[in-house]
Amino acid sequence: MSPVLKNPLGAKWTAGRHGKAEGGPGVLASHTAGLTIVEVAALPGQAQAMRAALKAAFGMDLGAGSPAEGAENAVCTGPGQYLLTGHDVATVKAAVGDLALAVDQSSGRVRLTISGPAIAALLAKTCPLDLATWPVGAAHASHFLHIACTYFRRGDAEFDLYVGRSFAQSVGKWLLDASAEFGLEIA
Amino acid sequence: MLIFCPHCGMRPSEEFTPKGLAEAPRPALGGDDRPEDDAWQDYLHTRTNKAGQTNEYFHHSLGCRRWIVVHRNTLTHEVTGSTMASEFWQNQQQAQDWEAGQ
Amino acid sequence: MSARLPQPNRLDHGGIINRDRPVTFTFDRRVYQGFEGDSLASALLANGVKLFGRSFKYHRPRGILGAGPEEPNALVEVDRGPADRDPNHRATMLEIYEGLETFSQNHIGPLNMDLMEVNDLFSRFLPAGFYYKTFFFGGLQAWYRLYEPIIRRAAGLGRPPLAADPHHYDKIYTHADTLVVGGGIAGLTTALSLAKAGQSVVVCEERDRMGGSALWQGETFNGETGAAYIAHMCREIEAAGGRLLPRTTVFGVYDAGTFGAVERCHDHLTKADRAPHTARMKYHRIQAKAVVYATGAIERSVGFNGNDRPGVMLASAGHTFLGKYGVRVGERVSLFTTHDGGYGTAAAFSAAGAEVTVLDARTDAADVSIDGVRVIKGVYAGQAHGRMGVRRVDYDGASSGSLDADALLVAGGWNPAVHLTSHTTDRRQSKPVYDAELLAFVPPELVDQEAAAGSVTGAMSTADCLATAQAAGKKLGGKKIELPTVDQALPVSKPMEMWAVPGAGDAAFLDMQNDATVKDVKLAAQEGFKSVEHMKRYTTLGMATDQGKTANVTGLALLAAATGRDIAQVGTTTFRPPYTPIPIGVLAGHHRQRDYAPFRYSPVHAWAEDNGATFMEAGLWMRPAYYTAPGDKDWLDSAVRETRATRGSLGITDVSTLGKIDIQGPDAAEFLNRLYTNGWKTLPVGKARYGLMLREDGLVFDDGTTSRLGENHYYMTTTTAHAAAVMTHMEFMHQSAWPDLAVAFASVTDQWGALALAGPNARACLAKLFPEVDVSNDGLPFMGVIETQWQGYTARLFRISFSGELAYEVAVPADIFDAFWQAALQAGAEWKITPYGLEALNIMRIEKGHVTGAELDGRVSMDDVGLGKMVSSKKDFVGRAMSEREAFSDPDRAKMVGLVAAKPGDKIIGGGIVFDSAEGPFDYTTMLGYVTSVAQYSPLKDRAIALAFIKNAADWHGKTLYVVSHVHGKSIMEVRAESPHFYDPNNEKVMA
Amino acid sequence: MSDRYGFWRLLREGLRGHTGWGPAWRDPEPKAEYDVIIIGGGGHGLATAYYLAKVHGITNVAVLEKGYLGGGNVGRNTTIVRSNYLHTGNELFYEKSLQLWEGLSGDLDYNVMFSPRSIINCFHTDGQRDAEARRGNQMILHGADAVLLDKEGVRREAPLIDVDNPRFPIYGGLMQKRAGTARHDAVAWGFARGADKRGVDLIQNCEVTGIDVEDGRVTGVQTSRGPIKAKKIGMAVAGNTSRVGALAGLRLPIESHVLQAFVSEGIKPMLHNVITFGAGHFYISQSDKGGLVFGASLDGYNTYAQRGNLPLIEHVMEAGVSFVPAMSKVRLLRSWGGVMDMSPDGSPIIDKTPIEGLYLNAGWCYGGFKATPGSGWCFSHLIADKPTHHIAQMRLDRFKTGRVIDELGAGAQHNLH
Ligand SMILES: Cc1cc2nc3c(=O)[nH]c(=O)nc-3n(C[C@H](O)[C@H](O)[C@H](O)COP(=O)(O)OP(=O)(O)OC[C@H]3O[C@@H](n4cnc5c(N)ncnc54)[C@H](O)[C@@H]3O)c2cc1C
Ligand SMILES: NC(=O)c1ccc[n+]([C@@H]2O[C@H](COP(=O)([O-])OP(=O)(O)OC[C@H]3O[C@@H](n4cnc5c(N)ncnc54)[C@H](O)[C@@H]3O)[C@@H](O)[C@H]2O)c1
Ligand SMILES: Cc1cc2nc3c(=O)[nH]c(=O)nc-3n(C[C@H](O)[C@H](O)[C@H](O)COP(=O)(O)O)c2cc1C
Ligand SMILES: [Zn+2]
Repeated sequence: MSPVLKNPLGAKWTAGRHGKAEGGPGVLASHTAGLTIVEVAALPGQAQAMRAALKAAFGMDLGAGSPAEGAENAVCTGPGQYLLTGHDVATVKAAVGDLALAVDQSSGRVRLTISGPAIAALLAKTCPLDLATWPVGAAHASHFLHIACTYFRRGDAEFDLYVGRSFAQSVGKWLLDASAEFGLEIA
Repeated sequence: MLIFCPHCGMRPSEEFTPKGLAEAPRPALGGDDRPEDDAWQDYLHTRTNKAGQTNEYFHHSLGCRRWIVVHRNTLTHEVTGSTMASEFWQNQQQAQDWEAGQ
Repeated sequence: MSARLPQPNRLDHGGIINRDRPVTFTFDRRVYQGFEGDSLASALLANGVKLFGRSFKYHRPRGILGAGPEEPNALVEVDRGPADRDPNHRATMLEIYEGLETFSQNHIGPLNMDLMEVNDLFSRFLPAGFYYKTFFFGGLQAWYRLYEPIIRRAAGLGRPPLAADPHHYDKIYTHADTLVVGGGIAGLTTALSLAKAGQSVVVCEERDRMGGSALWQGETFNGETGAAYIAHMCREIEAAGGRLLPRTTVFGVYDAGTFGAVERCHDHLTKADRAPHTARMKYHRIQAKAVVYATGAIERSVGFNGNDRPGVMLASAGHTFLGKYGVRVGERVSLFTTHDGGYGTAAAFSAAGAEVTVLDARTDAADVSIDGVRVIKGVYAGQAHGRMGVRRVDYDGASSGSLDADALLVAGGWNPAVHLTSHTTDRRQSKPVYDAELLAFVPPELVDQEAAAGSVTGAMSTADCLATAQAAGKKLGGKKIELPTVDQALPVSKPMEMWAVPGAGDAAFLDMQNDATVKDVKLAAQEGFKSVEHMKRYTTLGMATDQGKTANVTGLALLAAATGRDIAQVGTTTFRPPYTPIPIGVLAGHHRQRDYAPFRYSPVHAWAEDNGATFMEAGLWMRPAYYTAPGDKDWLDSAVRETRATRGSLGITDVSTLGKIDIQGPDAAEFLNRLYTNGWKTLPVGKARYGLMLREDGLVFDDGTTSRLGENHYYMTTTTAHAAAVMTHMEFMHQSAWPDLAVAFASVTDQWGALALAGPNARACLAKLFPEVDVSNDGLPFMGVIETQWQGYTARLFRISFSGELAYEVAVPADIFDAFWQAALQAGAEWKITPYGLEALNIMRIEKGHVTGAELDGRVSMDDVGLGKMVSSKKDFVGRAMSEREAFSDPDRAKMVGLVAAKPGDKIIGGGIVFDSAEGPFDYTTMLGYVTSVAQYSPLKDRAIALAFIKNAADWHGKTLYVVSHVHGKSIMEVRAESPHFYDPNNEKVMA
Repeated sequence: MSDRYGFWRLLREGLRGHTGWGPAWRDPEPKAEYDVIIIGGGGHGLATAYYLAKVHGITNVAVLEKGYLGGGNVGRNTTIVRSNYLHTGNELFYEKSLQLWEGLSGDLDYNVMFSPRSIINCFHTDGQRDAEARRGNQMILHGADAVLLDKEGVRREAPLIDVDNPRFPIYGGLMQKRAGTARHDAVAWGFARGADKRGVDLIQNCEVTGIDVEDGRVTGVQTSRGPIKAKKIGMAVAGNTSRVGALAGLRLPIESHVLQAFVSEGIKPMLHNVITFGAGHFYISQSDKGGLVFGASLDGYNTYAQRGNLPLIEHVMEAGVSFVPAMSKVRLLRSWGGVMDMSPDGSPIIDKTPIEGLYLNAGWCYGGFKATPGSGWCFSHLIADKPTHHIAQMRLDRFKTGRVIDELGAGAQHNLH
């Protein structure tokens, strides 16, 4: 028997329609439960070697390490620092060896995916960055209404948000508040 | 205000936490400097506190969490450069250039 | 639709209001009607209302001066109930809607019979700064109890709201290549030029629609009316990708291309018309690479007696009411002008059927003949009569006489709206510059990414304004665009220099709201307040809600004259944000009250909520303080019950909020050695150690345990309160001082849920949870660490104790922590496992003499808290140097001690002061120290105990002391001092 | 006719058109030499000159001000006056200052509108309550007054505060009843007029551009209006301390930071006390004119510009609306900044410098308005070679000895205080 994973987003985060009820939803949101997230951080001077190791082990091409060069499963949060999804910590540690720190953050970070026609209007309320200068595939560590948040742009109107688990309820509530005028559909 | 982070690029200042002027490096570990000597006092307390070009520590706390040293004009708030703190004291030339107000 | 009410001053044509849509509203409970598109001012003027309010100081009757944001007089309250009361609305900016209820402000009795008008009778005794010269007879108490309350009641304008604001507000991050401030013809022209060049452009216009002066001046553009031409431009700009934001005031200019703007979304709509879930206002934080200031110009009046009478208004205002709203503010109009511009307005009024007399101050003015307009040259308005509305105007100068008039329009010249161009003056090294030709301040030289366009530059004719707009576009990389041909152009000329007319004095007002007069400026100069900033502060000129938009320049010009200086020498006062007042709430946006800051929740928060926990805030976290069980009388009862259960059998508590940092790398031990005071190199894998961190200044920063999980792998815990600060400190030290250390670390606070099992049955319970792990005293000795699995997930077992009991902390991933917590409760049921909160923990840690934030308050040294022995002499570490300063070994330093109440039932007061006598004297020279933490009841001692810091602490062990708290009614409590380690001082329990 | 102010004089002048008011201060040309030069015509400089003349009879004094009198921080602060400090090093001094405030209008013959409308520092946890109780107790032991309010007490005193704040509920507050506000400009002008009347030369638009030092002692200054000699020079230049100190070759433990302040449109009385919100480091009071005057913490970066940026402004409004929800609809009228001389422990320095004859008055952080009379009093004593015990701990060398006076316990980081 495997234990029940606890929803970190709190009781208000329920599937279905929230806020404005008329018309199609402006924002769609979903939370990936049980996602495996590993944080890696290169030791000083080892960032390039670490990226090479990750490429060798998992085929991830992280380029020279700029935030724009990540991938959906390797989101850059800082120099030589990534959130990797889909691999467990032991596998990652084995891959990076002494080049980098690797810690499990599967419980520590919550990933929300948001999309929809009102996504730009929504992000304009919560994120200080300019979407016009933000290519698809780029990650930015910034804030969501003052809560530390790493964003990854999956598509034109689709973003992953990584936030600390203990903050997730506030993020959830504030996302509900901010998207009420557009209509929010939670999957 | 915008601050340039060498990793993240131009970012709004609310993502950063300022710490103060970066005028003197930390005295070496295990050195013989006494706490009342200039080395320690300059690191912790004493400041030239120039009006004009200064170097200042900022933490990109709501971003990549790097400490950076930002070259700023304290009369106009203009940011003219920034570097990772991890490189700043290593690169004495840059530190000196900035100190000289270039 | 309701019946149509008459609007006596409304023309049957002209303006851009919608005559098909009457709108009914009230002012001071009287019902009026205006049209869609009206401001409250235009609608009331249409109804013949002249009296709008009372001035601040003298309570003089006041009407409308301007037609826009510069309005100083007509401030009204919009009332939607006490919570939704909105004072100090400018009637000129308030758009009417069906059912709007408005009230005049700041009077006792009806507006037209304000009792406070007595102030006007005494005005001669209340000149600028009078309050500095009196009201201190009788000393402090007379001022505070007698004079000041009267002044405070009289001061202020509208009534304050009295409850939380029911509206919500949004903050929007808006980005653009170029921000254009001002949607007049100049701003729009530049915007079009830039948008056509492919730039992303945002145009912010403070008023209800784009167009500015073009909407009322009556000029035509390529044969189209102003309104039509503007509409046409707006479509083109939007087609080129530009954004137009009407009702949006750019209130401030900040560093690096950041601008603040407020968009008003609801105030012009009835409740039913407001889209659900939308914000009343939006605060746009605009980030733009370039900016165009196209803010126009604001007309000024002239100082003459009675220039504040209702019915005296700026010529541009009268013209706006006529041209934009189809309202004729008078039938017999006197128009006092200092330049040609006045004739345009005169012509418009005459065309609208008014009888107009122009009083032209210039003797040498060119002859202009306008049908039905009489011109008297070389004269000025000397006095306006009519308390509740102008009736007569005396003129003087080359000739003198008296005119019957129901409106007096004043064209005193224009002040370019340079406000925003000087918010960041230091970037340009210059304030606005005085142009002695134009008799106006114009923007200073702008930096590369800035341009100015239109009448803000000092350009006067529309053609010149368009040319400056074209040039601004060019400066910022715009495309050249076809400029329109302007017909029926208004006459323009430089004004004659006349700031105040001869004989202007007590009743010649400059700052109408604050009642600062021509005389006041002279008095300020006479009393030595010669700096323009002194004059402003002494007379309060320019300090009212309009910030002197119509008054400042005139004031400083008069100061220049009174002190024999040039206007340029006198200069302006400092322009400051906001450009016009904005609700405080809109800048707070979403972050208010409950949403002021995020909550951080432990993974078992919901469980605790369901099980009687009362929470206590700890930084952003909410932590259970105690759990109320049936029969508990109060919090102390609960805490004591929890303590007893733990000490007697088994307690469980949530420690998920502790900071946790994972540290990896070959230099990890060296890094810890530098961070902590004690040594780390010898710590074996599978062991934890308590560590103490200092700040660089040598005082205690934080404490916690760090475990060695692998050769190069450590797991650090910090206090809840300092978790973020410790992480930041480690990052700082690593990156700024020792970047070469081969170590990396990450916060894993949120990754792990953690609980502590404490009490004699803790081991048995742990064994049940982890049947396959050897948790015996040998298998998991004190300070031992085991990494294992629970239900397939990593679990870390730590044999550490904060409570002083045999105790373990177990960490598992937060996702399954709730399940693990439930399992622990089940496993512990046979020992009556009892959840305990911070209050019980507090009792236990005080009994044990463990310190927390109350002791580690940032002012204590290691020695002060008895941890001096934790210093390794073999190495250097953060804070070592500074802790060798002389004050650290001062024998007078207060050190930690335990206190025990003399009698059961006695309270010890946290924050109480420790003395060696119950009789006093109690003062700072006799105090020994102070109490930091109190357990109001210690089951161990059957009475209150406490931790305190006192001088010569060790000498007092076993002796009687007194805790005195003056702020608790001077309570004096006898206590006995002893070692702070009350409970199990030899650690037998934790090692058992 | 005496030139004293008062009701009857106002009446008389009113009747004759106010022609009889003379200048509040002269506009003298600088002399070649003075006994004492005070650099800085802010509150502290003017008060120092006033007490030098009044208490010590030293009247051959010039105050050199680079701009206009009172145009620095004394003219741009939130006017909170209190003596609610924890440490003896501060409390003795601030209590002395508060006592001077209580008689100041009469003493200066100028209504500085000191209004003891009380201050309440709200707290949010039991731990904070104990810390506030300790502070209150220590205040009383130093001769000040303090009252510990519970939640209901705060509600009674200030009904518009959201004591039930759902995020940071208020447990109570530490109240000092004798604390309050004063009219900032009047303080500067009152001291200026008082000093001028006693013979002090107040010289405006006179920037000190050099300090002459010979053999380790000062001999005079260079200014934008020429050189002026003096054997004693007192520096009271607040945010400009490092720059002026540098003229004498001093490097000082000061950083310059901006603090912003805000005033709302005038409204009828809504707040009586000065109140502070612990969770947001926010403070507010209502002026006699009806404006809400409020502020919070520093922007945090070093600057010499008297203006700040939006993130801090947003923070102030968030805290304000959370603390006093009704202020949401009140409109912000004006915002501005002042340059603070931040010391590493948040407490001031009034001391001699290593250069003989050069005296230092600095490190006021954002608390020096309340200090104005006390600072002038103590600094004048120091300059007159009669140092008082109130400033015994406000030493320049305390960062070397470790005898810091850290009210917040924040440690050696200038912008944290
Ligand atoms: C926004 C804000 C809010 C504050 N709130 C409070 C509060 O509520 N309570 C409180 O107690 N304190 C408060 N303070 C702090 C207080 O205002 C200052 O600590 C205090 O006014 C500083 O002393 P001062 O009056 O002498 O300084 P200032 O008034 O700044 O005087 C220094 C003078 O020196 C002059 N000067 C500088 N360099 C030279 C030179 N080279 N030559 C000649 N002259 C020179 C300057 O022009 C200036 O006039 C606040 C400060 C600010 C900015
Ligand atoms: N000096 C003169 O003689 C004079 C004076 C006034 C108007 N005019 C005429 O006005 C026209 C000039 O057009 P223009 O575009 O320069 O001025 P304008 O007055 O037509 O437009 C300026 C616009 O900027 C807006 N604005 C000002 N500050 C703002 C802010 N902070 N945020 C948002 N909006 C703001 C105003 O509401 C106004 O609508 C010409 O036709 C000219 O003849 C001339
Ligand atoms: C306590 C206090 C109250 C103030 N009230 C007002 C006010 O009612 N109206 C106003 O325009 N400015 C007011 N100000 C701000 C001043 O106009 C001015 O902005 C401030 O003193 C800083 O000066 P500066 O803006 O010239 O740099 C006030 C300032 C203080 C310190
Ligand atoms: Zn960064």
